[in-house]
Amino acid sequence: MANRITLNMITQRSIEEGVAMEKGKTTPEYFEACSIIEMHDDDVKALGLVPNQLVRVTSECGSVIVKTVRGRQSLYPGLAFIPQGVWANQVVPPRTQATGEPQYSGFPVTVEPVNSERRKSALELVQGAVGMWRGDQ
Amino acid sequence: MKTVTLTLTNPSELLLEGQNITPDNFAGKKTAEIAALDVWEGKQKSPLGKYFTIAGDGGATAAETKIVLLGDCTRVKRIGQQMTAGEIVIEGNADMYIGGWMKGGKVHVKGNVDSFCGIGMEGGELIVDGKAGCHLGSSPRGEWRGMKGGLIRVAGSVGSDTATFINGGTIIIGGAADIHVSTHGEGGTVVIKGDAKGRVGGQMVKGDIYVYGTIENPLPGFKMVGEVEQEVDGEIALFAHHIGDLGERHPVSKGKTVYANLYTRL
Amino acid sequence: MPKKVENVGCPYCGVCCDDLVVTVSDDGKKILEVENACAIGNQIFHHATGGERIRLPRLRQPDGTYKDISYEEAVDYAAKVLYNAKKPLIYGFGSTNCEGMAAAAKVAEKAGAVLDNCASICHGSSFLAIFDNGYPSCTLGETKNRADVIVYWGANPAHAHPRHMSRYSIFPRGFFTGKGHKSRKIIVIDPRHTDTAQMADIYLQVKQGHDYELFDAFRAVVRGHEIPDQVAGIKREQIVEVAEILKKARFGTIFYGMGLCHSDGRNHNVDIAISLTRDLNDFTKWTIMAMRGHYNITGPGAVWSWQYGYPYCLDLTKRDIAHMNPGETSSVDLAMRDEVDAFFNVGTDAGAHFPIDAVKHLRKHPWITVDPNINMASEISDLHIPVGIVGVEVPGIVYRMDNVPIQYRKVIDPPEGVISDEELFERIHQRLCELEAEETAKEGAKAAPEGVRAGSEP
Amino acid sequence: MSELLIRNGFVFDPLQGIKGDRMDIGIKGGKIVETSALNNPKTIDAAGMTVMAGGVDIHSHVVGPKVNVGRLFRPEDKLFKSPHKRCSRMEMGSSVPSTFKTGYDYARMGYVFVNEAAMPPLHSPHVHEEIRDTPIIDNAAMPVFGNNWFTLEYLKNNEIENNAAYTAWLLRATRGFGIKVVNPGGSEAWGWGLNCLHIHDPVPYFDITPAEIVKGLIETNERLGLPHSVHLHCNNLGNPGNYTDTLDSLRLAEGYTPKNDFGREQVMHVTHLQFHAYGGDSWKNVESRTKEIMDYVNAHDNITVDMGQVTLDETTTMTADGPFEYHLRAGNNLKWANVDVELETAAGVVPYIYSPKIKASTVQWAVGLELALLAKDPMRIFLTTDHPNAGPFTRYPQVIAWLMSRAARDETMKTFKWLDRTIDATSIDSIDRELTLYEIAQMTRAGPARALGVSNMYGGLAPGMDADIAVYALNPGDMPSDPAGIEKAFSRCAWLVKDGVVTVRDGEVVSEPAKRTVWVDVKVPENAQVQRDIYEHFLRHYSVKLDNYSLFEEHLHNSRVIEVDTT
Repeated sequence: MANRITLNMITQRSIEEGVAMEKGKTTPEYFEACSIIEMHDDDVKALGLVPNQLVRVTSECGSVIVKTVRGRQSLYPGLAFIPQGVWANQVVPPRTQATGEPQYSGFPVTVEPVNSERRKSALELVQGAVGMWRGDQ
Repeated sequence: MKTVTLTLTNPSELLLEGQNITPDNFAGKKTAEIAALDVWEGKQKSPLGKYFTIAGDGGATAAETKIVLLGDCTRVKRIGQQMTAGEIVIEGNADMYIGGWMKGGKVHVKGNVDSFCGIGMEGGELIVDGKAGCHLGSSPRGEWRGMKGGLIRVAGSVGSDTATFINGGTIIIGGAADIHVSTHGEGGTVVIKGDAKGRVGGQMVKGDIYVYGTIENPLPGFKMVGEVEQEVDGEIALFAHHIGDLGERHPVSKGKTVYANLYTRL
Repeated sequence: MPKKVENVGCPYCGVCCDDLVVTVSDDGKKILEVENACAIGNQIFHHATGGERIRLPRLRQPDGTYKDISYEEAVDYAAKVLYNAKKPLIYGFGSTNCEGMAAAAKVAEKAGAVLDNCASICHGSSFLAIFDNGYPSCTLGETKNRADVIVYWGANPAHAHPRHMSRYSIFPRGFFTGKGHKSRKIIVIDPRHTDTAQMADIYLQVKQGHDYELFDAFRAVVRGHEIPDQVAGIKREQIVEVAEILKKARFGTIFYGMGLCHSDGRNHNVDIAISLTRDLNDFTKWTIMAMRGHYNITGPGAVWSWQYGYPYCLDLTKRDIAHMNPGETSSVDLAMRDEVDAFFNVGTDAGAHFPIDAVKHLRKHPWITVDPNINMASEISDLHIPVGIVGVEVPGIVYRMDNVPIQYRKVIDPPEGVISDEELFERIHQRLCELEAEETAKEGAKAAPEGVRAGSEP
Repeated sequence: MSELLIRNGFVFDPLQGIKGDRMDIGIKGGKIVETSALNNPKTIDAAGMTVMAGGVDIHSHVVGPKVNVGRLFRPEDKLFKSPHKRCSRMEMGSSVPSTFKTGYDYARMGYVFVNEAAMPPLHSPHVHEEIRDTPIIDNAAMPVFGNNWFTLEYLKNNEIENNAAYTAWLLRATRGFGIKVVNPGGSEAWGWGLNCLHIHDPVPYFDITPAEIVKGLIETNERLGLPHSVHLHCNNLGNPGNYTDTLDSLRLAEGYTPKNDFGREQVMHVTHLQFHAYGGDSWKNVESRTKEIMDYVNAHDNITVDMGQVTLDETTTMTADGPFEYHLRAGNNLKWANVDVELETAAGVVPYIYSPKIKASTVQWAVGLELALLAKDPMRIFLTTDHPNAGPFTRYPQVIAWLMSRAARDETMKTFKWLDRTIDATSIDSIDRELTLYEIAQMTRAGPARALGVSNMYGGLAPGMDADIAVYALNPGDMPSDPAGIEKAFSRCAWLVKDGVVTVRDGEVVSEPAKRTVWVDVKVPENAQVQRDIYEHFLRHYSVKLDNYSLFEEHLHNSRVIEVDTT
């Protein structure tokens, strides 16, 4: 059992994300739809995880805490998926291969279980990143 | 040859667009006239002299004019764009489009450059001692008539999309190349002395590519046809010869189908 | 009596379903029911009248809170930000009508701004590929009426375009496709076994980031060449089998999505898909289509192309000539390279959808959000200007993913006092003209243009 | 009410038969009036200059989806090419200019009316959005019918009345101007990757031939009495040897006479004839067959044609002839866009370079000019470049110079790489004819206005007509010895008055009067059958709802409706 593994990360739309986004990005639905990661069972096992456990995902440009879930849409081993949105974008590299498009799909991340940390809300992540987070009101 | 020295003493806040910094534009001009040439910082048009301290006059013609840039030009774009003759030496880094659409003369960058350098090149020489970004010697967006001539030499590594739609000329890369080399190429030569990441020669019709290191992900559209000895950049070496991109159309000349050639060093 | 509004267009995705039936309450203020929409479209209509809406512009105060201000103050603030910046960036337009986009372009041209839309981080790669290789495409009704082979490549309509398969591709019975699903072969190519892949007759689990190699293999096979045993995780036999199906189709369409645009190679993945489509036309009829995301994200590409010749990433700072080069004039690159000094987020949420590093760079400068709703961008803005929701409260033309213009209707009035994007931008334009005139007056006669300028601004 | 007096110009108005007389033109309230009706006019001194009605372009691709694809997919068409000079809006683009540049450039040349040659009905809201953004010039747009499923089905059964009812419905739904036919049957065949090269090739599934489609549409057009006639882009465009197909197409008009209240005298307008007048059987032995074609046209006055002149430029081809564009891209391997439009039409776009170094191009150049120079009646042949297919419309002044000057033609021919072979394959070198200013006025305003059925408003200078007047710095008594002078004068008119407003002065746009959308509204008897067919097709086969298809009134800009009542 490894305490961290390296995976190839992709982020795309999910319908849950779509519905929740239209409801509002500060809603609990959006939080639950997007602050998650899907991996292949082999990789989940390699990390000694059970579903619903929190992990830290770290890329070349940042890290984020998300919850492992068992997705309906299966991946092959070595591939990981976070729905597009605020959490994914904490780790998506802004490099664009001179096309304008960030590296949303196909970038290396390390995934490791965490114990004492929590998932941050969308607002905390975004406002926090730009120094505007004033805590929950 | 007369030398004009530009020292970047008052750097811009945003990036500076210096398409007027060419021997063609400096030729026949006195220091003060050169200082009055336009440069752009976003929508703000200002005289060159606002940012640079300028010494020396231009030569009578572009060919007789040399420009030396001192100071940190990392955030200056388009130096040497569309130049036809003369010489530019950039003592450090420079930004995008250096030597873009060059027709003649020489640009020597002693540091690194960003993307789109040597884009649409037709002639002359672009020498970069450091690294280059993406789209080196590539064609401008949508233009199928890419690099037509000239020489680009980059000592370090380069980003993706080198030599897209290359039609002629030579690009020599000392280091590694990221994905996409000579995509849609219809001529010219690209030499990569380091490793290539992949997609080398994709959709390529004609032209030559040499890779000295390894290609991490070779394309299925290239097929090895033999071994050949060739002289490249002044040295003779043995190469595996592949033809491709077999998925692409290819012209027929004198009854024989003409393919693009990929040579990997043995 | 509640009123039913029929033939309503859905302001969610590029499928642009225009068959929604929306029931509005007696007083015309509440949306009671939405028929025919998918889960996401449904949510948009219900959200419009379901909760609290922002009714006035909000300006950030020194203590970090927002204060309501009038539209007039907001217009003045926005115009001054644009006027004073050296290179402002106006970005978004995923949820705006074409009239709003045209008005925004007028503002950008006047202000000397960079004008970009969400394609920049979405199907911009498709534009780059279209620039290089063209776009052999068709309208969605052609696919519905003729297609017997459908390919979804790097696209997951089951999640991103929920009614795409039922309206246009897999299930509908068309003129020459009377048997619907039974008369069609469905091929799905994706690294994930998606919900869309569940619908497939053939599913190819391509190795992520290696689509280009797989396309190259298809092209080589179509031309009768040998390929290696395995390409991008797919066995040769399977590639050959699928290539035969493609060649023998009567009419085929390749629908592709972010799987091509967001991974290594970006535009080249689309470019080679276009090459494959060209090749296949030597055998039979094939078409290709980008699965454009938002309901009118095709719109700015259309409007700005007829206005300037470029669909996105327009650098208008030189006032008399537009320049476009994604990689340089694209929003995320401009942000990361610190090339811009003001940011307008219009009808989108750059706060949530840009990589966070790009958000940080942009936030160094004034940031204004124009959007009906609270989103991440609005919550880090200096100024948030609410506007009516297009397709719900504001009518207008939108362009479907196949570039077909659809005329959207208004279902209810916007909250009292809330204006449309178009009106907002017209007012900002007006204010910019005034600011310009004030400065010209200050500088005296020398700054006045020579001769009479056409269409001199009021 | 603003008054203007254009004084002392040499006036050319073929609609009134005025051939260069020195006259004054009075303008009041946007209309031309007798000079005696003026009280205190501002005066434009046109002494020593040529005065004509504003130009009328019968066939140009300026607005709509395929034009916009051409703009979108050719960023290189803008690179270092756009002028650093602007009116109220930026001007971008070269072979496919932006809407703004289109309006300004036409105005600078003295044009006021441009007929968009092909509108896919499904895309009509797009066409009208672009019309809104095209300044100054009045626009009309012709919906395409030649591959429309309704049309094919009605005409297969010879149901002219139903087809007429459908046509009237579609003109209104799209706010369209007239019946355009592009490669009849061939673009529908292209739905399966096929084509109809000859007029008796059956259309797959629909069991009808191009010939039957064209005849049926002529009958429909004359039953409705539309201002314009059927406007035909023939089958087998652009292929060596196609002149026989063209003659076959021209003969389809035999026996039909025009029925309308708009002064139109033809039943068929055949467009960009240059692309349809080739002999030989390959590009190696291609030759001009303009003599055969023009002999026929000259002898049949129920036909009008336009040139489609090749201007020897890099340009962007675009047509609803989808299979032709596919064929073209196989020749030059350049980028190719295609848009098949459900139930209606198709379109393709491919960049193309006409070069003086390529024999095919120089033969095409000669063919176009020969058509005009062999024409007996310049009221029936119009100057076009099928913009942007054979060249951008901004090159009209060069075309005028070629037509007016043998020296201008010789100068261009000197640049040909295959001059001898071009001369062998054509008759251009044997033609000395030089057209007059009067004939140019016929080909660029009076003729096209009459053929379009709008000569009561456009194309002439009679009192009561729109005050659209172009003044060119050309003295007919002292024409420039260098043909470049002719080109220069027509490139930038000295004055353009549009709707009575001074719009261009010394070649520069000085104001932008409101432009109009010209369309035709035909009243036909109620037709339940057609209503039901429309309902059925929208229910089952279209991808949009019927109620969202017809243009909403709010998307029609500055409407100028021409009403026709057949009831």
